[in-house]
Amino acid sequence: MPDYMPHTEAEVASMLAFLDLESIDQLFDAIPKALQVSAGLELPGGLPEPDVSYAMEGIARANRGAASAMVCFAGAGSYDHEVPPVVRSLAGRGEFVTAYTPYQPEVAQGMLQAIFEFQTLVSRLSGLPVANASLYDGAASVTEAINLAVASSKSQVVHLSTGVHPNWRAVVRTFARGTGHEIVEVPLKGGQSDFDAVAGGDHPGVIVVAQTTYLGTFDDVAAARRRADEVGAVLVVVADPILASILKTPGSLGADVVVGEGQPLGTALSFGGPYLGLFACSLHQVRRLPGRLVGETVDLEGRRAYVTTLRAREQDIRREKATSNVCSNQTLMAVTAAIQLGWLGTHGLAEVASRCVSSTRYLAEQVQSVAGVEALLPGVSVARDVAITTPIAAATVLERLADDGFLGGLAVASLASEGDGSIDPSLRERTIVMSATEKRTKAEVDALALALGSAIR
Amino acid sequence: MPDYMPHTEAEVASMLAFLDLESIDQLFDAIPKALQVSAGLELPGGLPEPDVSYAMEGIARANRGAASAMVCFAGAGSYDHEVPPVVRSLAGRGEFVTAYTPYQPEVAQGMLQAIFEFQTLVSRLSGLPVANASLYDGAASVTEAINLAVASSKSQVVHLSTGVHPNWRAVVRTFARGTGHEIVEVPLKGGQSDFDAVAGGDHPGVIVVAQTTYLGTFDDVAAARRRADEVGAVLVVVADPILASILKTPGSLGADVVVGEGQPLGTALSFGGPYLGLFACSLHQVRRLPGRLVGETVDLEGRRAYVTTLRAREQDIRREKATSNVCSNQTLMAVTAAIQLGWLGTHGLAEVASRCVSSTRYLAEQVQSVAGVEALLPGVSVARDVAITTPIAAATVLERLADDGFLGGLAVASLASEGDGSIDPSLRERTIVMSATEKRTKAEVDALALALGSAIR
Amino acid sequence: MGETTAAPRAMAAPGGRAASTPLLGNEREPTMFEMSVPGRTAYQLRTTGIDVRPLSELIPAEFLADAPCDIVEVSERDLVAHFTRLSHRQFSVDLGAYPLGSCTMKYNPKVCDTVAAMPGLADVHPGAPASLTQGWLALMVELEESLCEVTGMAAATLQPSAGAAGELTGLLLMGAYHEAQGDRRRRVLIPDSAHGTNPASATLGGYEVTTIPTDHRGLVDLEALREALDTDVAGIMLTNPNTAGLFEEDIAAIAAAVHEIGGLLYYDGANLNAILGVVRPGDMGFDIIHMNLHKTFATPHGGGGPGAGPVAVSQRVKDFLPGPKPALLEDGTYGWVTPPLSIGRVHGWHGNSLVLARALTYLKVHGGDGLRRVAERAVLNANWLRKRISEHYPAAYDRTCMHEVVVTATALKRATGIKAIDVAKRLLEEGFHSPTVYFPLIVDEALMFEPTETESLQTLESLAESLDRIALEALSNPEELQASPRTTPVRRVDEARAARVLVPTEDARVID
Amino acid sequence: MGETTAAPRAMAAPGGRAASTPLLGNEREPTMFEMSVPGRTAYQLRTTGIDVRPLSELIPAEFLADAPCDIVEVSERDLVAHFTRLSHRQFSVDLGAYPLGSCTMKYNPKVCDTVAAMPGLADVHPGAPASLTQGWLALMVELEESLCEVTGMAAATLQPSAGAAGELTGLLLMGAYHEAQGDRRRRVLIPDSAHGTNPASATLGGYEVTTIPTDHRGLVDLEALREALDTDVAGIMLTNPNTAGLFEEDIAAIAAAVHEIGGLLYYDGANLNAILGVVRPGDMGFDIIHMNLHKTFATPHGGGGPGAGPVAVSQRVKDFLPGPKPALLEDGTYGWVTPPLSIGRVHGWHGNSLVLARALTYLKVHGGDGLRRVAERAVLNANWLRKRISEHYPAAYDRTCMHEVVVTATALKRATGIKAIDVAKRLLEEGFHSPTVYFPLIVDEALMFEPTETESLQTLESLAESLDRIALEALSNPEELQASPRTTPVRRVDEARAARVLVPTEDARVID
Ligand SMILES: Cc1ncc(COP(=O)(O)O)c(C=O)c1O
Ligand SMILES: Cc1ncc(COP(=O)(O)O)c(C=O)c1O
Repeated sequence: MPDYMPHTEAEVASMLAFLDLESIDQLFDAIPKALQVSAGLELPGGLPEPDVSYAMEGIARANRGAASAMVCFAGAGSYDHEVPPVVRSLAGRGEFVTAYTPYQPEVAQGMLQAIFEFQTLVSRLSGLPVANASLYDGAASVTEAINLAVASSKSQVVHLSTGVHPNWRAVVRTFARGTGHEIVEVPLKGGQSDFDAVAGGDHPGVIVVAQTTYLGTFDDVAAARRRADEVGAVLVVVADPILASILKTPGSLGADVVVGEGQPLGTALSFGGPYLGLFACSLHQVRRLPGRLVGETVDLEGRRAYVTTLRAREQDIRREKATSNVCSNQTLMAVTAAIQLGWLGTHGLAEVASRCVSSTRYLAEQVQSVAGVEALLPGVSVARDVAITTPIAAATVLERLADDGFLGGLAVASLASEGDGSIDPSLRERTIVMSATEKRTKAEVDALALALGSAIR
Repeated sequence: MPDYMPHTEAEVASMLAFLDLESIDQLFDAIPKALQVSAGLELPGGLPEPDVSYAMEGIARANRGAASAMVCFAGAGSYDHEVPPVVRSLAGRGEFVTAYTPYQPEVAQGMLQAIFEFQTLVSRLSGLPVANASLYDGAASVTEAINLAVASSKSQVVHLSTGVHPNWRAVVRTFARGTGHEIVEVPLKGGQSDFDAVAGGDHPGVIVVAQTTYLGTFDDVAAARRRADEVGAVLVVVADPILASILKTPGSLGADVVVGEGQPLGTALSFGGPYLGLFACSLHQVRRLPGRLVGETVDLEGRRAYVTTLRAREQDIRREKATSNVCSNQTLMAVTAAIQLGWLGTHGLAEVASRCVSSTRYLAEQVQSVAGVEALLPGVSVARDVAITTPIAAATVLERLADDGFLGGLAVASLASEGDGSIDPSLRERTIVMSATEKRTKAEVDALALALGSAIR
Repeated sequence: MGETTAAPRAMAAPGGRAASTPLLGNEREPTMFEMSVPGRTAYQLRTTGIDVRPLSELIPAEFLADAPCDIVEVSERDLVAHFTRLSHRQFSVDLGAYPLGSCTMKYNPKVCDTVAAMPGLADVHPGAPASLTQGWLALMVELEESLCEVTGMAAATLQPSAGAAGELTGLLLMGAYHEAQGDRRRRVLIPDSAHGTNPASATLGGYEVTTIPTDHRGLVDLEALREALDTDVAGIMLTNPNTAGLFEEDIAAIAAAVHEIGGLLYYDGANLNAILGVVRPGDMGFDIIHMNLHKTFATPHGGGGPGAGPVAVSQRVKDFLPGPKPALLEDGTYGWVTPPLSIGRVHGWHGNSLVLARALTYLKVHGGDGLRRVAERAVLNANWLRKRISEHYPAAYDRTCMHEVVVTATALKRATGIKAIDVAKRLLEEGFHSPTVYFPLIVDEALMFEPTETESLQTLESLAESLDRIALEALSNPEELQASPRTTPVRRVDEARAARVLVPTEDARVID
Repeated sequence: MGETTAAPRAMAAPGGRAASTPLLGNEREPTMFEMSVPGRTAYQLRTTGIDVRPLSELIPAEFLADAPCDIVEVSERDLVAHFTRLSHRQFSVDLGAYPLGSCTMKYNPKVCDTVAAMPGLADVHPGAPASLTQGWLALMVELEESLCEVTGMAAATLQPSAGAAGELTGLLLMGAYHEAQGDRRRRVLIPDSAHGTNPASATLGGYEVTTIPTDHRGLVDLEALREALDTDVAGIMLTNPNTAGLFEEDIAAIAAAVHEIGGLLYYDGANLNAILGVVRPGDMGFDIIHMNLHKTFATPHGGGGPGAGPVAVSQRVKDFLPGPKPALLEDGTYGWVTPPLSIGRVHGWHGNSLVLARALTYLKVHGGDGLRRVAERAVLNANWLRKRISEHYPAAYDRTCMHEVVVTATALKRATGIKAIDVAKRLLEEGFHSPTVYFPLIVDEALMFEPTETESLQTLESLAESLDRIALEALSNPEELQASPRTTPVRRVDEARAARVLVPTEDARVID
């Protein structure tokens, strides 16, 4: 079978001879025979590349719901944005794709500078002076932010707004099994965090809110800051990187740490990964920063150069005392984000953000004009998602919309489990969260509204 | 409207000021006002890239016959070969794609070396010591070969075998309007050039035969060489670059010039272009070689280097006395071919060639087992195409096969005009030439034969 | 005339100037921000027919910024030139050998790029109902099953994004397992040769770390291990072959000892490449394992990530796996199922899906036999290199190694003053990426070479010749050598300054 | 021990060694053939289920080779490394400004790559029946119509593969036109400033060339032209703006004069970029025109090609156009139609179709307005540069230029010995591709700059500063300057030797 190894049989023989070995199996003599695989792995035999390509195409075709095949109104953190050929082509260059972590800066200035530019962009969008080179995804970023904040505040009690995506909260809870943090979920009221509802317990060391919630409402970061000041907590804000263009920056509103999901910055929907964890913080937290950080310096001829810095925080140096265990991150997505933001620029990003809000408002109006469909939170402004209720189960509605060629949104019940503080339990099964990005046309929105009319019957 | 120009309005203004101009229109003052476009071009307004992408996708979808959508048995010079992602990815690198002709060798060693490698590969496959950097396509190569051969033999009479693709012969005839060459077409008999049929006229200065004809037969190059020797003609051989791997090289059989269509070497079917004209010749013809030639040399430090050479043949230096007018050629396809041949290697190319012959033989057997379908030339060996006759018009058969998802081949009547010497006039309308490349499976061939059974009814 | 009304002098950096591409020169590449010009744009968006309303009508005033956030303003042409030039300032597997130990920088097949770009895979929303994502679910189930067969485990999760995430997941699984036995154990044993992620993950998993020393063989010190074991030990984290590139021959004894006190064995799969199809962690007695698909399964590392760190477990740990998990349901369709005692989600969605698709492609091309060939050739290459360079660069442990070899430059340093880092830097000039240096920590002046199976004998020989040359140069001309690299876009960089005067963004710039 | 049984010494070149990428070094890159190892392979083919029979059963013995033709044997990994490294040794628009006069090296939008790769376009067999290729036919008809509107012509053919092919096609059309009038004319007039393809094409078209001199303005010498005109003149070939970058102001008079003797005007469209949407060749009186889509319409040049050279003609030449031509038929479908008096095919199929698809994409993005903006900014850039560099590099003709400017280094040469070629080579070190040198032939020490509209003011200023620096260096240190380029992978190459000792293939190698 063909594969990617260059060795001819003659070469294998000559190499074995050089090693004074008779057979290749002897290389594995240190491995107890009893443990060795005797009859070969029970896997199908290797297939030539073209056969595998056809097989993978078959798998891809079985995904009816691809946004390229359906009109996508699903959002809630993962969005169907324009990613132009120029961004895909640059981010796909082999030098970026097949490099390792920049351990030898002399031959890694390309990646290092690209990451430095990414850090700058994230810093500007978050309103905080330091951003790292990425973490796995939004969920990982909020988890790490909580760890940092706990380390800084010395209290393990975390007030976590349920405006944060339910999956991320689930991740936070999972990792709290190890750290022992006490995660208290803050319910929403009118689409904003209701801190009074959790006022009874221990004072939190950390407060986490989403600037715009997964249900599409604006939370009040300034109020969260006041709350944090009252109780002496560190404030972590989850922000959407697109809306960051037009909203007051979390940094300016007093966030200590800003995190977010960077997928909207040039990464495809990708069935959830690889995505891009954004992480920014203030200067005095920098020695607790999780993950890699690129800094500017000079080479021995005084030329500007970039290098990973403050490495003493990291696991390979600090080991069990490291601020985080992260090693591989999502650098390629970070570079993609830098390229995408370069392509969008100040004006393009603002235009995309404005369109998202404006088109989602139009979407909200159109679908709410369908008899039987209501806003989950009537009268509350929508950011880039809108939550609506339907007279029948949301899941059924979505299946019917799919038959008409629409990915109509996400059923909140598929995200938030029973009793989730973000939503009125009686409406959970009948709520859909939907979004219109800058790509959605009037014709598509209007057609969705029409289809929705039939789907809820 | 967005476009690719960087100028801000302020910059345009400052540049105009620097030029002491008030308006940009003044730049065009040398152009008589009466001639200038007054009301703008009558073209639609510019559209943003994504709109245009959607429009082009719509156009692409309207091509029902894409080989990715239909099973392709069409050949006759353009073939559906495997082009792996690795070849597409390397050949698509921006440095290759967006370079100009290598005028400054110091910064063009990449292209120059790739072309040198291409020339070496073509030379090896043709069995001749010199190959150029490409011409437009097979038709252009045979046209240029005739020009070279006429210049060398000093006789303008050209005996052109009708085994050569009819379109190429049409091109040769068109350009002979300018050069005044007398093109005499040599009919086929039993799939081979019948020189006796044209023996009456003037002795030719040039003989052109196809090693394998467009109808899929083997012509006899050695016989053509003997003929050429008898009359003192220069022998031009059209060769298939895939079969070149397993057939005696035209050079070893006595060809003076070898030309061919390089599309099978890594270029997609591409609706006919850009393709790749292959051109090789003997050393004593090199000063008549059309197109560019890369040669090896050294730089001033003695390092091996490549450069375009013998430029005095070329139009930019020799002007009206140049051997050819060609300037831009098909370099990117030549580089692609070098990469594709590198990927195939000696064994892969032989495997592809063997499969093409073997699978086309299987195809021939299967379709000829359908009652009513006959070989055009029973008992004659098939190379990589096979010509069959059907009881009803070939065009009708192909339309019906298309409805079943097959591009069943090409109707000879769509290529060869009435009275063409390559085919019995009574069979022309009922002949299909078809081919199975290394990609075609047994299941596909068997299904085609089945569909053919219904299609001819 | 040129100089009178001349051009605006205080200009942005010229995007069309290519002096930073090493093809033309080694000047510095300006940042995007330096190239930025107010009002310049590149973006083009679809025509939608939906009017954009004034933001003040849509967004409460207290949330709305006064003006769009200033990020950068460049043309598409300059964007392309900038990032193409940056790519020319970056080494990668696509350019040449990358024998970076512990990183398994093998050739990344281009076919996987094509697969990962298939719209039917790349354009799928992770929250779409299962009925619309049957392909993805099938892919994931097939990959889980294949990875279980390769590792000899019972079940797997694909959620962890990288090896470290896999480790932490594994440690939480360990905790959940013990808890389900009514047991709360506080310590995890980790060899001193382990990668830093292991102890870091253990801490995050809520454990104290006990370090186990390495013996003279380069293997776990069995006696020390036995001494450290008690019923407060939740388990041990091992990589096998270990980071010295040696197979832990006593693995059966280690497993027995750890299991005896009720502990679990965690397998750090970073070095799995060495043993594919030869021996399986499950058969060695491991209970939990992560794989680094970005090493063993050839998914490209992207300059730092993304990776994927699936975790596979033995029967007894299965029920604790993260969920929801993809599964073939009884009705013949695929769906999501959460294991009964699941620790919960460890990823915002389902894992680094497109990386998983690449890995499955690689797996299918190789099949069972091919994977074994991978291990054989990886180990053959490493041993050939080990012996070939042993004159100047003796292996830290002189025995058959697995897929990588750790050599030491102590003798060289003693004789010439040339350190491992100098060899590493000088090697760049020879056309090779440096090996991993100063890891594992237990070897002085360590140089860790992992040639990988996709490098040819000719490449290995050439690497060896370069290393020989460097050793001779160390004797003849150590100063020159210490000045290396001299042919790269920048020379050695001032790392201390980077940490002292922190410039993490353009806005913090103090230089030039 | 390493050296005793050591490796096979007479080895192929190491594919994994990257010393030729300018990132690491400037060693030479071995050829694929030098890396070749017997038995090594990369290819993988689809499983077909059809047995391959012995070739001797299929192919008559007299045609069959004894063994497969030896081409090359490398691994996929080495193939990738080799061509990636070669790409690093190649300048391109993607890297930086390429002000190569007459070549219109503008930015090539990446969206066009995506379009050209669409399976529905790229995977279509050119001989498929029209019913299966309606998209392609529609695309071609739309492109023909758009190009006619841009140029002011009545009809077009898309068949010619490049400018030169368009020229020859145009000349055959000219001949066919005259023949149809019962006229056989033998001469074609061509200015001395013309590109070499013009006279070469004229010869191949069966014509004798009469060269028309350029006057002091840099324009066609009207008097000389009038003198050359008689009824043996089939027509004139002009480019306007001409190769000196100047608009032929007398075009109306020229057209009248040529038409008066019954001749036709041929327009070499290489310089069309300057006048898009400003003035149309048809309105100037031209009868036949080719366009270089690989210049004006931004299709990438591919390191030498492919291009596309559509020819458009006025009403009276229409019927002679090559065929078959794409057309909208009466039944509302698209099909192929051959013009009544067609000269026949000039391409094996329908032209460089995928290049045409790129050009239509570019056209649609720009629209009519956008094309005019292209011309405006191209001309603005050229004039700005002309004035900005005029101190050291005066324009050959001191007036407003169009999209490019020809300057002369005669004064510089006189003062310093530095020639145009030295400036060109030295400019590479500054991070810019050289301008076209020694063309047009009528200007001594010509340097022809075509900055194109996608370069920014900042890039132009930086280019100008580099040129200033070079001029000063010419005075202060001419020897150093003549030694340039010094930072490139190779220095100046021995062109004479290349021609003297011809090594056109690996098999003819005499060096090293
Ligand atoms: C031995 C070992 N363990 C763990 C890791 C961490 O893996 P990741 O970078 O995927 O988080 C690495 C990575 O280099 C490693 O080499
Ligand atoms: C003025 C002029 N005419 C004709 C041509 C020939 O065009 P092509 O290279 O497309 O054959 C060129 C190409 O550089 C040119 O500059």
